[in-house]
Amino acid sequence: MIALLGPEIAWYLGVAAFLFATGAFGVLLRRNPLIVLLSLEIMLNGANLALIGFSRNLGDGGGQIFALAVMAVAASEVVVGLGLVVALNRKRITLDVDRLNTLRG
Amino acid sequence: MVWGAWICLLSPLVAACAITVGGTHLSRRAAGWLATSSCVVAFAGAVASFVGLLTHTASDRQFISTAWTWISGGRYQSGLSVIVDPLSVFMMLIVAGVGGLIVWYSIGYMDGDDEERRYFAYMALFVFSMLLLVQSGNLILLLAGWGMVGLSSYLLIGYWHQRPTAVAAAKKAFVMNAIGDATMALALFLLIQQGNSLEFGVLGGDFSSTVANLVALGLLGGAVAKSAQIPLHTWLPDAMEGPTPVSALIHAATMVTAGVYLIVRTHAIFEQAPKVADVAAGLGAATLLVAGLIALVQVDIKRVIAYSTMSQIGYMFVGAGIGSYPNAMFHLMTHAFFKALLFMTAGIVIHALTDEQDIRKMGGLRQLAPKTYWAFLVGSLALVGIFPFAGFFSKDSILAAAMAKGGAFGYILWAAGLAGTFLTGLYTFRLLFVVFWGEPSAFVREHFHPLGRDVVAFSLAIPVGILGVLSVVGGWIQFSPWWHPVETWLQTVAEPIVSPASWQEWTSIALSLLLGLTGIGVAWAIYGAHRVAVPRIAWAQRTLEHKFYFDEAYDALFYAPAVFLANFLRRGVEQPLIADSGRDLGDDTRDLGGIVARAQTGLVRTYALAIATGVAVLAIVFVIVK
Amino acid sequence: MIPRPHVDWFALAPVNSLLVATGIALLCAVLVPRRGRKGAAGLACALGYAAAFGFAIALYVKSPHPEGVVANAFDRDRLTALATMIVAATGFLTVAVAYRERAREDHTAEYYALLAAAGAGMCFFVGANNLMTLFLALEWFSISLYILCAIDRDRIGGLEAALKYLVIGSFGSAVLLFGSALVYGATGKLDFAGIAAAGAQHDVLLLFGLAMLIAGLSFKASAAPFHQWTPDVYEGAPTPVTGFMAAATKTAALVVMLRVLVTAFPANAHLWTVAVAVISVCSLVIGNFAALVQRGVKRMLAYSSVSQAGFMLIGIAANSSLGGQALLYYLIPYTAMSIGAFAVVAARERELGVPVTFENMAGFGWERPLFGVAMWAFMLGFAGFPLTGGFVGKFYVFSAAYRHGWTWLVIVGVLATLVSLYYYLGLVRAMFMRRTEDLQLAPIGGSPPREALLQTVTVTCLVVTVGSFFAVQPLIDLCRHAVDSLPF
Amino acid sequence: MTTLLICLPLAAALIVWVLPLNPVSAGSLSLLAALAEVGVWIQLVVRYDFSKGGLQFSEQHTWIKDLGVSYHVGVYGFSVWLIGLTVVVLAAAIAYAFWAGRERTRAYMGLMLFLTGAIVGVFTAQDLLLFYAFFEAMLIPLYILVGVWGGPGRLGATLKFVLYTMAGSLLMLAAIIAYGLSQGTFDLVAINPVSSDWLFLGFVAAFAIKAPLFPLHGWLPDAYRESSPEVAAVLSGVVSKAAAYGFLRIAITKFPGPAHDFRVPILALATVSLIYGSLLAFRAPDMRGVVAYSSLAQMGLITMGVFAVNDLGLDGSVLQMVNHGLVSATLFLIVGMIERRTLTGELGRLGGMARGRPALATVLLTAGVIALAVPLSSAFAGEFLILAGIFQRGWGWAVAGAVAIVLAAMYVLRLISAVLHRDVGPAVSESALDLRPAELGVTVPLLVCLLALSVWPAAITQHSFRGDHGAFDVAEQFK
Amino acid sequence: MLIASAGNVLVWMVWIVAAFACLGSGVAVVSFSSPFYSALGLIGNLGSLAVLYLLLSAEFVAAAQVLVYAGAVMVMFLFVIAYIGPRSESPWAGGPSWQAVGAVLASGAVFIEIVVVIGLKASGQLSHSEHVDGTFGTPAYIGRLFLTDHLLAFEITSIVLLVAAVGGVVLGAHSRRSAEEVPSL
Repeated sequence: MIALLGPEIAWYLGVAAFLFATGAFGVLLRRNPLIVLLSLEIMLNGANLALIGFSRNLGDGGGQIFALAVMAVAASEVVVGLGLVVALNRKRITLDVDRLNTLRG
Repeated sequence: MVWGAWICLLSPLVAACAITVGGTHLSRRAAGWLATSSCVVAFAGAVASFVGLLTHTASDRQFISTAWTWISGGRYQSGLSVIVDPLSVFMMLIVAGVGGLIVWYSIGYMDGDDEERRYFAYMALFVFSMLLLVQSGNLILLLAGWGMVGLSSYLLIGYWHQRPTAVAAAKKAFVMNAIGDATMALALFLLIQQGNSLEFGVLGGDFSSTVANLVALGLLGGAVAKSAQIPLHTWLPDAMEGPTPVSALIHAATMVTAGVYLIVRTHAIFEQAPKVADVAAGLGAATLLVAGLIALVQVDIKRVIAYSTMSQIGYMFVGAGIGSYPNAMFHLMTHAFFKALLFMTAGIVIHALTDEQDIRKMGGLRQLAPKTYWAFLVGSLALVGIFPFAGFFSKDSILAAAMAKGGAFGYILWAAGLAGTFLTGLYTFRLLFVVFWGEPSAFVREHFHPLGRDVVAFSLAIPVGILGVLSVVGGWIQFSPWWHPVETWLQTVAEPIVSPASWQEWTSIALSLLLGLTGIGVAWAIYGAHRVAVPRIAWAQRTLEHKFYFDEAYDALFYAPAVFLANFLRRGVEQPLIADSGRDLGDDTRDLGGIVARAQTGLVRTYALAIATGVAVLAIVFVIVK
Repeated sequence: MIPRPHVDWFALAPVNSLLVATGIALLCAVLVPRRGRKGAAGLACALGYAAAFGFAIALYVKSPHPEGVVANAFDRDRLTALATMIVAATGFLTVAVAYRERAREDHTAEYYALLAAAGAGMCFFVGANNLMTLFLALEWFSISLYILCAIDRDRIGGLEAALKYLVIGSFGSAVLLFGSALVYGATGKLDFAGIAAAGAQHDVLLLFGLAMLIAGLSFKASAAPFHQWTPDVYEGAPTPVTGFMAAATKTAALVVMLRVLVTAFPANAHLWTVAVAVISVCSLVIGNFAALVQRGVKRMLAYSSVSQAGFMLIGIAANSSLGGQALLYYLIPYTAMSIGAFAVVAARERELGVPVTFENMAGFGWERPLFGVAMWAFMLGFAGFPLTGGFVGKFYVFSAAYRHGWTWLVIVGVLATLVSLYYYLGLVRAMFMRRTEDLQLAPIGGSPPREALLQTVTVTCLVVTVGSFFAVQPLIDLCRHAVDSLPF
Repeated sequence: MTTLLICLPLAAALIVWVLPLNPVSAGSLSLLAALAEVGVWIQLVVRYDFSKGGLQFSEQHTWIKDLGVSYHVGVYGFSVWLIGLTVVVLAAAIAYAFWAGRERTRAYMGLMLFLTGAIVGVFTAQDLLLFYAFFEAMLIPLYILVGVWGGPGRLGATLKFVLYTMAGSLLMLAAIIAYGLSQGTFDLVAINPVSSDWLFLGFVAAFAIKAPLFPLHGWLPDAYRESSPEVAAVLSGVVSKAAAYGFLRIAITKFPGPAHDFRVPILALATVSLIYGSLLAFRAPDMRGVVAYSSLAQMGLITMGVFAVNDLGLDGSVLQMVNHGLVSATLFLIVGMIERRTLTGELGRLGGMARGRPALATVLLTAGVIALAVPLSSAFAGEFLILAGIFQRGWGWAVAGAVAIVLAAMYVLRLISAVLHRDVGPAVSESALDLRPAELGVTVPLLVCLLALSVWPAAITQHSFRGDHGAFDVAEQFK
Repeated sequence: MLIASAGNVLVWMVWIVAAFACLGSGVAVVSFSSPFYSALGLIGNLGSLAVLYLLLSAEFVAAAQVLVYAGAVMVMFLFVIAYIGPRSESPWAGGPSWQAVGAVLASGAVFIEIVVVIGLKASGQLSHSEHVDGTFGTPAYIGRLFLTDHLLAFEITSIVLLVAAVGGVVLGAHSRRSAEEVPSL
C-alpha cells in the first residue's frame, strides 16, 4: 500500500481551482476565438486535476476514468471549435468574438 | 264586471299594437277610428264595471282580479291584477270617456298630419297606460302605469320631433316624471322591507311614524311630479309643445290629475302621516297661487290654460291633503270636463289660425267663430266656478273642507284657495277677452279660415259640444250642502276625514263666487273694456315672466352640475386615469422589455460572464446557507 | 478474465436504434449517389427515431420497477422511457420539418446523421445514472447540435450561432464538470443513488458542486441567467434545428435536472428547491420582458422558450411527485407546440426567403389557414389558454407550487403569463389582423408548393396540443408512473 | 342535453371551418345551427323541472382524477335563463352578420358559433377548472372577432381587452388552484364554502374586470367602439353576464364570509360604476359610447343586486342580466344598422332619422324605453327588484340607484332624440333607407322577447331559485 | 523513515516546480497576445499537469495526457493557427472595460470561493488520503475499469469522438461550390 507523498490533496485542488478560474477568466476576457478555445481547455484541465486529485484522495479509480473521458471530450470540442474557426476564416470574417454580434437584442 | 274592467284596460292596448303592426296597411283615418273605437269599447267596459258594482251592496264593492303573478322576489310577489272598486271605476269612466272624446276630436285636429298613425298609436297607448294606472290592483302596477303614462306623455309631447323645443320639452317632462317615479319606487322599497307586499292593503298596516312619513313622502314625490305641483311643476308649461288634443287629454283631463288619484288611493298612509298630508295640501295651495300669478302674464293661449291646470290641481291637492277625498275626486272629474273643453276650443282656435298660439296676435274671434266663443265661455265660467257651471260645485266644497279642517293651517289654505279664485277669474277672462273680444286683428283677418262641414269639422265639433254640455251639467250630480252621491259612492274606498258644516259651505260658496266675479270684472275692466291700463310693475312682471325663476334655479342647481360633473369625469377621470393609465402601463412594460433585451449584447463574453456570476452567487449562497 | 457486466440491450435499444440510424446515414453520405442521398439518409433517421419511439414504449410497458443497467450507469425506468418517447417523437417530426428545407445539398446525409446522433445523445442523457455518463451524454448531443447549427456553412448567422453556442456551451460544460468533480470529491461516488447515500449533505464541497451542477443543467434548459445563448443560437440555427433544440434539448435537460436533484440531492432539497425557484422566477421575468420587444419570430420564440423553461422549473422546484408529473405533462404539449411553431416559421421562411419577423407574417393566417390556425393554437398554448395542453400544464405546475406552499410562485407565474400574452397574441395579431398588402415583400418563386410534410407535422402538433387538453388523465397517469421511478 | 347545448355550436363551427362552403351556404348553415341551438334550449326549458329546481341535466365525466377535476356540467334554474339569453342573442348576432355579409364568412361564422359554445359552457360548468376553461375560451374567438373585423382602432382595442381580461382571469386561476387544492376537489357543487379573503378577491378581480366595474373598465369603451356591431352586442349583452354569473355562482355562494365583509366596498364600486357609467353615457359623443357606458352602469346595478344577497336582489339581478343582455344587444345591432346607413356614429352628425323611417324609429324607441327601464318593462321589473333588495342592505344604495334611474332616462332620451329627432343631421342622407325586412327579422325577435318578459317577468324571477337552497342559505347567513 | 521523508521532500519539490509551471503556463495561455504563444503555453501546462498526475498515481492518465493532448490536440491547434495565420490581440489595451472588470471579479470570486471551500475541508477528509496499492492508476487497472464499471462511458466516449469527427468533416471540408452564392436559408 502506498501513502500519498508530498503535499496533501488540498494543494492540488488549489492548483485545480486556479486553473479553472484562469481558464474562465480567459473566456471572459479574450476576443480571439482560438485563445478562447485554449482557455476552455485550461478550464477542463483544472477540472481534470480536481478529478484525479479526488480519485487519489478516495483511492477510487472512477475519477481517473472520468478524466480520460473528459480528455476525449475536450479533443472533440477542439475539433469542432477549430472547424468553426476555419469555416469563419474562410468567410473572411475577422477572428474576434466581439465582431460576432449580429445576433443580439 | 271584472271582465268589463279587463276589456276596458286592454282594448286601447290592442288598438295601439294593431296600429303599430298594421303600419301603412292601415289608412290614416282608419287608425283614428280604430283608436277612437277602442276608447269607446273601453268606456263600455267601464260602464259595465260600474253597473256591475251597482248590483253589489256598498260594503261589498271591491274586486281584485289577478291574471298571473307579474313579479316576484323570494316571498314578495305581486300579481298582474286589476282592482274594480268605486274609485277605480270612477276614474275609468272619466279616463275612457273623456279620453274617447279627445281621441275622436283628434281625428279632426290631426287630419293631414304626416304621421297620423303614430299619433293614434301613441294616444291609444296613453289611454291604456292611464287605465292601467287607475285600474292597477297593487302599488307596483300603479307605478308601472305611472311610468307608462310618463312614457306616452313623452312620446306625445315630442310628437313633432323635428321641433327642437318639442323634443326638449318631452325630455324634460320625462325626466321630471322619472324623479317622481324614483321617489315613489323608494317608498315602495320601504314598504317591501316593512310589509313584504305591495297590495293596497299593506298601506293600512301598523307602521312607525318615521316609516309612514317616509312612505308618504315618497308617494307624494311621485304625485307632485306627475301633477306638476311645486317644486316639480316646470315641465307642464313646456309640455304644451305637443299637439293640442294631447294637452287636453294628458295635461289637463287625465294624467296630471293622477297625483290626486294616488293620494286618494293611498290615503291610508297619508292618514298615518298627517304632516306629509299637510305638506301635500300646502304644496297644492302654493301651486294654485303661483300658477295663477304666472298665468297672468303668459301670452301663449295653451300655456295660460296649462297654468290654470296647475292651479286647479292645486285645489285638488288641497282637498286630498286635508282629507276631503270625494271633493278632490269630484273636482278632478269636473275639471276633466271643462279643462278638456277649454283646450279643445283653444285647439279649434289654433287650428283656425293655422297653428298660431300667441294671443297677442289674436282678437275679435267672437265675430268670426261664435260657436267656439260660446264653448270657450262655458269652459271659462266653469273654470272660474260660476254658478251653475261645473266648477262651481266642486271647487267650493274643497274650500269649505279647508275651512272645516280648521286651525291656522286650514284657514291659510282656505284663504289661498279664495285668492286663487280671484286669480282664476282674472287670467281666464283675460284670455277670453284678448282672444275673442275686440276687433279682429290683422293677423286674424289674414289667417282665419272657418271650419268646413266635413268629417274633420264634425269630429272637432261634436266632442266639444258634448264636453260643453258636461261642463254645464256635470257639476250638478253633487251639491254638497244638499246632495252628495259622489261622496257616497266613494265612501267605502276613501272616507273623508273632514266634513264641513253647513255654514262653512255657504260662506265658501258666497266668497268664492264673489271673488271669481271680481276677477272677471277686473279682467273686463282691463282687457275687455280697456277701462284700466294694464298695471306694470317691472320686477313683478319679470319674475312672473320667468315663472319665478324655477327653470333657471333647477338649471343651476341640478342640470348644470350634472353636465359639469359628467364632463369632468370624461376629461378628468376617464381619459387620463382609465384610458391612458392602461396604455402607460403597457408602454412602461415594453420599455422594461427593451432594457432587458439590451442586456443581450450579442457578445459571447458577456454571456459567459452572466454564467460565471450566476455560479458564483449560487455557490456562495449555498455554502453560507447550507 | 475480466468479469464483463451484463448489458441490457433492451434498455439501450432506443439509443442503439438511433446510433444505427446515424451509421446508416453516414454510410449514405459515402455510398448513395447524390440524388438519392437525402431521401435515404432522411428515411434512415426517421426510421431510427420511429424505432426509438417504439422501443421506448415497449420499455415503458416493461419497466415498472426502475433498475440500473450496464454496471448501474444507465437507468432503465419509466422516466427514461417517457422522456425518450418525447425526444424520439420530436426528432421524428424534426426530420419531416427539415426534409424540404431549401439548403445546399452538400451535407444532407451528415445532417440527418447528426440529427440522429443528437437524439441518441439525448435519449442517453435522460437515462444517465451517474455523473460521468451524464457529462458525456451531454457533450455527445451538444457537439452534435453545435455542428447542426453550422451545417449550412454559407450562412454567417449559422456560424456565428454555432461558435457562440460552442464557446458558451463548453463553458457551461466545464462548470458542470467541475461541479461533478466536487461532488465526486465530497462523496466518493459518481452514481446518483450513491451520492444520496453518502450522507454528505452538509459537506461544503458537495454544496459547491451542487450549485455548479444546477448552473450547468439550467444552462442546457436555457433558464435565466444562464440563457443568453438561447436567442442568438435559435435565431442563427436552421429553423428545424431550432425547433429540435427548443423541444428536445429542453426536455432532456429538464428531465435530467429533475432526476439528478431528486435522486442525488434529496437531503439538500431545502437549498435547491429555492435555487430552482429563483432561477425559474428569473427566467419568467427575463424571458417574458425580453420577448416583448422582439421583432423576429424565431427570437421571440427563443425568449418564450426561456420563459417556458421558467414555468417548467416550477414543477422541479416543487420537489414532489405532483411537481414531477407537472413537468412531464407540461413537456408533452410544450414540445408539440415548439416543433409546430417552428414548422410554421419554416413554412413562412421558405415562402419569403428572408428571416421571419412579425411584420412579414402579415396576412399569413389568411393565406395559409392551416398554418395560421395551428400557429394561433400554439401561441394560445404557450400562453396557457384553455383548449390547449399548455393550460393544463400551467395548471399543474401552479398546483405543484401551491401544494409546496409557494403561493408567491404561483402569483409570479400568473403575472408572467399576463405579460407573455402581449407577444404571443401579438403574433396572432400579425398573422390575422394585418393585411397582406402591408407586406412589402414579394414571395420568392411565386406561390410556394403545398408542403405535405410540413402540413402533416403541423397538424400532428396541433392534435397533440389540443388533444392533451382533453386527454389529461391518461397522460397524467403516464407521467405519474414515470415519476414513480424517482424517490419522492 | 347540457353537453348537446355546448357541443352543437362547437361541432357546427368545426363543420363551417372545414367544409369549403361558399359564403351564403356557410352563413345559412351557421344560422341554422344557431337556431337549432335555440330549439335545444327550448327543449331544455320545457324539460327542466322548475318546481324541483336545483341542478338538473347534470353530466359528469372524469377529466383530471388526481386533482378532483371533472367535466361536470349541469343547469340550475337561473342558468336556464342565461343560456337562453346566450343562444338568442348569438342567433341574432349570427343572423345579422349573415345579412350584413362579413368578409371571410366561414371563419367569422365559425368563430361566432365557437363563442356560443364557450359561453354556454360558462353558464353550465359545475367545476371550477372547467368554468375557467370556458371563461377563457370565450376570449379566443373574441380576440379574433374584434381584431380582424373591427374598426380602425381594433388592434389597440383587442390588446387592451385581452390584457385587462386576462389580468383578472389569471388571478382567478391562482385563486381557483388554491381553493380547489385546499378543498381537495374542484367540483363547484361539492366544494365547501371557505372564508379566505384572498381567494375571494382573486375571483372578484376577474369578474370585476369582465363585468366591468369602475375603475377596471378601461377596455370597455374601445372594445365596444371598435368591434363590429354584432360582436359588441355579444360582448355587452352576453359576455359581461359571465362575470355577473360568476359573482352569483361563485363569489357569494362559495365565499359567504368574505362576501359579507367586502360587501360595502364592492357595493361602493358597483354604485360608482352605476353613477359614473350613467354620467359618461350622458356625455358620450357617439352612439356606441352611450350604449357602452350604459352597459357599465347596468353591470354596476346587476352587481349591486347580486351583492345584496337576498331573494329580491338575486331574483332581480338574474332578471336584469337577461334584460340587459337582450336590450343592449338590440341597441348595438340597431347602432350597427344606423352606422351602415350613415357611416358614422357621432351623435352630432345624426338626427331626424325618424321621419320617413317608421320601422327604425319604432325599433329604436322600443329598445330605448326598455333600456331606460320605463315602468312595466322587464328592465323596470329587474331594476325594481334589485333596488328593493339593496334597499334592505341600506337605503343609501337604493337612493343612488334611484338617481341612476333618472340619469338613465337622461342618456337614453338624449340618444333617441339625437338620432331620431330634430333636424336631419349632415350624415343622414335622404337615400338612407328604413330598416329592411331582414334587419327587422333580427331585432324584432329580440324585442318580442323583451316585451314578453315585460308581460311576465315572473317567468324568470319565479323560476330561478326555487328549490335551489344555495343562494338562500347564503342569504340566511346575512341576516 | 529517512527515505520516506526524503521521498516526501523530493515529491514536494517536484510538486512545487510542476505546480508553478502549471500556474504560470495557465496564466500565459490567457494573457499572451498571440495565439501561437498561447498554444505553446498550453503545451507547457499540459506537461506540468502530467507531472502532477504522476504524483497522484495516475500513470495512465498522465501518459494519455501527453500523448493525446500535447501530442494530437496541440498539433491540430498549431496547424490551424498556422493555417489562418497568427493574429495578435492585445487583451489589456484601451484600459479596463466593464467586461474586463467583470471578468476579474467573476473569475476571482469563483477562485476564492473554491479555495475557501477547500480550506474549510482541508482539515477533514482532504487531510488524509487513502492508501492505494501499486496497481492503482496503471494501464491494466484503468483498462479493467473501462471494461467493467465504466463500460458505457468508454463506449460513449468513442461516439463523442465519432460525432466530432463528422463535425470536422462537415465544417472543415472545402465546399464544392463555395463560389456560388446559394440562398442562405
